[in-house]
Amino acid sequence: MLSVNDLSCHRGERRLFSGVGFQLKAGTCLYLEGDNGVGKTSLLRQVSGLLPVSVGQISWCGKPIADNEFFRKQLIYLGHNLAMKDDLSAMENLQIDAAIAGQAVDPDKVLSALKSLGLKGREHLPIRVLSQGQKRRAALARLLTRQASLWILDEPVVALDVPAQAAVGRVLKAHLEKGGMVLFTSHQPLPMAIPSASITSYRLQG
Amino acid sequence: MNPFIAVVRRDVSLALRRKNEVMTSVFFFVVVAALFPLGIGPEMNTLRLIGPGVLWVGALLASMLSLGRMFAGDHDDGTLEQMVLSSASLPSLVGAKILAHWLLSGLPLVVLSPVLALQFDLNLQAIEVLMATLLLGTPLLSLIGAVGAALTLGVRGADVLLSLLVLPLYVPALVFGAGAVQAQTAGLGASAHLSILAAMLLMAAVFSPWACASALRIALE
Amino acid sequence: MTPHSNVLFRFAAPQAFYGLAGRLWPWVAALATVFGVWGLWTGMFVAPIDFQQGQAYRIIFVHVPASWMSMIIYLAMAFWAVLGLTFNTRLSGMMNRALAPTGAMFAFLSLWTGALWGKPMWGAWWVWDARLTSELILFFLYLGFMGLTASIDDPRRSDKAGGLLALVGAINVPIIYFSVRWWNTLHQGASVTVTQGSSMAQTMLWAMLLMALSFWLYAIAIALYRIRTLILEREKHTQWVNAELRPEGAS
Amino acid sequence: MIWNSAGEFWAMGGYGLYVWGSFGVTFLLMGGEVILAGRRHRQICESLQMQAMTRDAVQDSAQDWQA
Repeated sequence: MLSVNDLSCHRGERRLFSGVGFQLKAGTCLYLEGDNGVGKTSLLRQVSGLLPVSVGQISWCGKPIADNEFFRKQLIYLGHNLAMKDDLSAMENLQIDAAIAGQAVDPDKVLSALKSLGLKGREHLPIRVLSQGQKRRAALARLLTRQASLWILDEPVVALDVPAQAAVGRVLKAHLEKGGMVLFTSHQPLPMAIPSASITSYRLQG
Repeated sequence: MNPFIAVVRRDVSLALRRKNEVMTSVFFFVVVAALFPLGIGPEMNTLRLIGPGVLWVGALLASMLSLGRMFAGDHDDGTLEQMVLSSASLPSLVGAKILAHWLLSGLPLVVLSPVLALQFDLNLQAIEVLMATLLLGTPLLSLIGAVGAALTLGVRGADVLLSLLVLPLYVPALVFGAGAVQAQTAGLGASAHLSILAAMLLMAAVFSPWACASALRIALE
Repeated sequence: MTPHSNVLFRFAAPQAFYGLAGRLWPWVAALATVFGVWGLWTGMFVAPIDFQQGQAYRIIFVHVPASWMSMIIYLAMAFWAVLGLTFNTRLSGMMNRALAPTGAMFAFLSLWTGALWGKPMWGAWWVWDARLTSELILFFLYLGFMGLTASIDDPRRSDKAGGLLALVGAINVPIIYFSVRWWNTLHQGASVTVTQGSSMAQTMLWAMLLMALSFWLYAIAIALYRIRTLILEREKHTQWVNAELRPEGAS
Repeated sequence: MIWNSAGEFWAMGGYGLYVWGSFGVTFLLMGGEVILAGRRHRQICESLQMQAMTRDAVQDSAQDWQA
């Protein structure tokens, strides 16, 4: 379980937000809303452990997330940068991605992950030749190739067409049904597939 | 796959797909070594004297050429974030990147050095010592340079700054590297120099990945 | 927590330190002037001529203290860097930024006066002596620190990166010095060893120590002064800075 | 006093250029550093005061407008 308590964030001399607190239980999803520049990305980076926290606490299963290897094992963070190498194929990228995360992955699993996001037949093309939406689909495929219970997704469906958004919705739904947790931001309408009972939204204000 | 090996393999295969990056440092090394005799004159005694120093300075600058790109690619496309968030330790992943950098821009120089040493009329023993010092010294250069590359990541004017930060720290490697060959030709034996180089390499191998990891975490803030 | 460390932590807060530095620096600067005048008087008017070097030896009254200060300031920066990286105190980074220009200046002065001393003594403006070479590298380390901290906009990031660099440099300085000495002894023929008047007259020693004390106090005073500017700049959005500046301004 | 005349003092036994070159540059740089630090401090103070005043003015005008 993830809990965030009285969190605030400063960038340079500017205060982005303060007093932010929420909890995320198994099988639930938190939809982070807020205007541009209010600090959604910074909040996600703080919760994932990329940005240091000076005021407030973030804990995973009761332990602070700083220097917490157990937490990092359970986390997938997907930000604006897709962490995909242009010169490598989607297949290679996903295998290396799992290896960097410290996990082993079966090639068949990668292929089926790419297939379920509609990239069948493009597994071995260099990422360079794919479209923006296809690149993002390939990057999202790591949700299926890696084992983690907490997904932190910054604008996951941006640049995706309607069928791909639906596919992402199905992926999120399956994850929640298995007891996973999702924390995400989006300016697009929510993927339909997620049952509304498991979604809470949190509005971030400056 | 072990994360360390995966990162080394990825960096090497990426570089081999774009061969120009590897070729740049090799070409630089060869050209610098060829330019010195043209600037100084063909007097063999002089060339024999300056040979080790020239080859070492050439190797040092050649391995520095590619330092700026060491972390920049991973920083730009977000892979660095994934490395920081990995459950594998960041210093070991950084160590893998440093090893890959050495394999791509240090090892080729070691292999090439005997050919270039012939241009300076170094004898066989001197060439052996030169290769040994470069074998110990170029990984040291990659380890030290990586700290500078990590500190200047995403900073304005990173290239100039990088050379300002890194070159002073290269001094000991240069002194003992070139000094070993000169000591060998002077008949003093190079074993003391080589052991000091090895000691510095060990020390850098322990501290540098750790310092790089801290610098990279700072760079991502 | 002991009361002693409480006091330390209280002054580690920028606001408290701003006041403390403001009260301290004029006194330190005054002391620096007093010792400077005293040292100059002793060095220029009391100390006798040196038998070997003639009047030119008087350069050591600025050369040696400047070299000492350039090294001491780097050590101080490494100390603040360790403190800053372990306890995450904001003041340490500012302290290092306040110290670095003065350290760089002293390193430059050490090189400049060393050259002016070397010309009449050894007949060359520059010799590749171990001490001079290490001083040159130290000067580059200062420039690197200043370059790095100046080119990172976010103050906290800049402080951390600078601290790490200062630490890496401090680990390397002894290795560099040792390597340059080794290199220097291997090439004996090419250089002249420096002897700093082993049998120095008592008054000469006094003059040098007084000048060193004066430079030390000067460095402290200018660092205290500069850190106040840095604190104002960093904390400009806080209440206390506004209150601090208000009495002179409007309303 | 070890000097017989002012001229002898300035000549420094023939090493005048070197000695005064060292002392001169040392005190020039130290003085320059002090002046630069002082100017920087004044600049910061002035710009911060200016910002505070414009902020006050904006607040005042906002109040006027509301009234």
